[in-house]
Amino acid sequence: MFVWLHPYAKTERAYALCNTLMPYFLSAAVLGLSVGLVWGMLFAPSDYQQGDSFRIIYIHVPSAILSMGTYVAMAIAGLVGLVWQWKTAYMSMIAMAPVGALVCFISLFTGAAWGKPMWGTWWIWDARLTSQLILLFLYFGVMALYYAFSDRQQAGKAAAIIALIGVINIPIIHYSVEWWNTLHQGSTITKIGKPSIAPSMKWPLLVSIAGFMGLIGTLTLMQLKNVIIERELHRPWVKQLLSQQETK
Amino acid sequence: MSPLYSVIHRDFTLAMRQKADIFQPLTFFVLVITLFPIGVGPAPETLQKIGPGVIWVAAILSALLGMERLFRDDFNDGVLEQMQLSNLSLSWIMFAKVMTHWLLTIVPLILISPLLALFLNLTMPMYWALLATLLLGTPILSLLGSIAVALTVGLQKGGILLSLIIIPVFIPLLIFATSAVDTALFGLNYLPQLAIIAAMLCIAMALTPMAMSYAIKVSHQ
Amino acid sequence: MDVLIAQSLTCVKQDRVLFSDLDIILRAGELVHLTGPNGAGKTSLLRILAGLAQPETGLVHTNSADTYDVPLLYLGHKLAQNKHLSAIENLTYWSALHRVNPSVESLYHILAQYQLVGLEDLPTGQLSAGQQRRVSLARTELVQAPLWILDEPYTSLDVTGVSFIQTRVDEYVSRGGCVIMTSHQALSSSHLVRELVLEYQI
Amino acid sequence: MAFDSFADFIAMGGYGFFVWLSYGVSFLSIVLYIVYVKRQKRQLTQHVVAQQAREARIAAAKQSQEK
Repeated sequence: MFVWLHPYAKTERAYALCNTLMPYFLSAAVLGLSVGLVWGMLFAPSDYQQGDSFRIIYIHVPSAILSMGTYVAMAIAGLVGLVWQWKTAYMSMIAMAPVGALVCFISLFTGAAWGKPMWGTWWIWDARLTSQLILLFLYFGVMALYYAFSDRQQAGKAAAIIALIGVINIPIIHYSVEWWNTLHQGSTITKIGKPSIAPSMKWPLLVSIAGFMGLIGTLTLMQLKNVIIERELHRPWVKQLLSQQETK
Repeated sequence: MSPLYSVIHRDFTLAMRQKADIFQPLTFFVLVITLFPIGVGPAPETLQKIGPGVIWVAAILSALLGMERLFRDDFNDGVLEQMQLSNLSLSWIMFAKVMTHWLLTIVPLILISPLLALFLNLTMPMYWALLATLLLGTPILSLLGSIAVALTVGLQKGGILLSLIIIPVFIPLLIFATSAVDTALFGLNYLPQLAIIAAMLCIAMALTPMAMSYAIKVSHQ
Repeated sequence: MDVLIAQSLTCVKQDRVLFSDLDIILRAGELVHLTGPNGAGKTSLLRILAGLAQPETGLVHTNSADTYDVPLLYLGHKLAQNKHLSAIENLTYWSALHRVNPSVESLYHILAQYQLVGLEDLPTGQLSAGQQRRVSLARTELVQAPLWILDEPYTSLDVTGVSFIQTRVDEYVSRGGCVIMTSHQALSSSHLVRELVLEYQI
Repeated sequence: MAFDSFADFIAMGGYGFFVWLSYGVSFLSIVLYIVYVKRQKRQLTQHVVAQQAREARIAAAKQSQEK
């Protein structure tokens, strides 16, 4: 089934594929984010309860959703690496980790900045923020373990195992934190962006989610290119490529 | 002698010869818990409120502290290599080792918990709930933690890394365990929480031995 | 009879290719001496043959006939004994892992052959390096295996120790066993020694 | 258009600070990340170039020795 993917298990082909895919992701990112954010900032009506502060939703929600999505994608890459023993799968896994952590940080920061006017305090142990914080720690764990090994093959396998344990835990963490939150605080705190959202607000949100996907793809590809180069530094094609770029 | 029995027997013998490995996590556990009344003040209501959480956090930390050495000696002197080559399944050996380790280092923590319940002013129903969560929950700590131990065993700076990669995974357990004890304070039914912890234990028992043996193979690469 | 067949093995460590496309066939009654400079990948190769490490590419197939306890016996750099346990305890435990149950008397007898009389029940941490090595090598008496993989078995052994182990290896090879070993000294065996040289590759 | 004037747009109905802070920090962190990746790439390139220069020097030294 995956036979057509096999050539990309070779790093040189994978690098070329990165270059091929880059423009698509980049244009998706630029288009999606500019349309989505301008639409959301300028044209969407303001919320009757939260006023214009709700406009943070156009970064907070995409980054929150996609930081989880990126973790799942990372774990899938790790699984592919473990099952089919592909070097490039581990490489894409570890290329996704810092991007996912970045997006996770963005969602945490925007969550806090949204929380200040809404709840009067920067940080509150709200269910979504808490599980987002734990997710950030999970990302740190994967990266810390990967870079603790000096042998990259070993590092990839070890980090993949931890990523898989993390991905099994994400739903458990998510629901347990939600439950813990209701247990300790009741329903006094309105969850952000939870009730059904008006279409005039929803469409720009969907567009900016697509834009964020493009952005994450672009950043991952950029990072992946570096990871490939770092791993294959001793190969002739890398040397040739880099010295060509230097003379340019 | 049955092979698995010999694995358990050997670890018992070794533990009896190095008693510090048993007593250090235990002392650490009691010490950390002693810090809290001093840190937050001795008011009985406050202590009762934070008690379950404190005991569980201390249990997680001291379990991790004790676990760090779980495979280290066997890795360094090459016994793990021979385990890998033996005609016994590595998963079973690992499982036996982890459970022995649980008996030797965690069960003493559970045995000393009445004293801590007294320190932190827990009521009787709370104590029973605490005991039940510790009995069901600490094997999960051991099983999941040992995957991380197996992964970091070959690394020089394994200690803190171990905590970094595995503590986030323990959070659901902490939530359910402490909430069971809190529920017991009000005399309510805490069986649902226990059932969830038991379910997590079942899943951990089913999946972790396989993951552990794979992790050991990765470390040995 | 082929004891072990390895096909097109490639090993990469720290992004350095140690060896590539290596084919090895080990036959019964053969003594193979693996040589090469430091860092050529001798230990890595032995670990791959033993099944402890995965090669980057290639396959290792061991022929495990039912008449043997284990398909191979691997004794590495690490002695695989706990220094808090005695020689007897270490060997009993190791045998149990391999599903053989030698009696304690037979263990005493074997250890006596390895010149360890009076040291059987001391923690091995109190033994000298050479004595510890002998305890480790005494495992060869405990299980029936068609192949021995010995990584520097002569390390820290004295002259009598080396010649004793060499006779043991010779006997085993005459009985139809196969040995692949590394050693920095030349092997003075009564058998034909097949030299396998690993080059240092940059 | 949800805003009447540009000043209104900046003020965001009184929440301007928080909204623009969120957008600013998000944008900044993405830009910093891109800068970081680019720098990483440049360091790798320099590493390779230095390595090649070293190899060239060794080759040159060998040649002059042979002469």
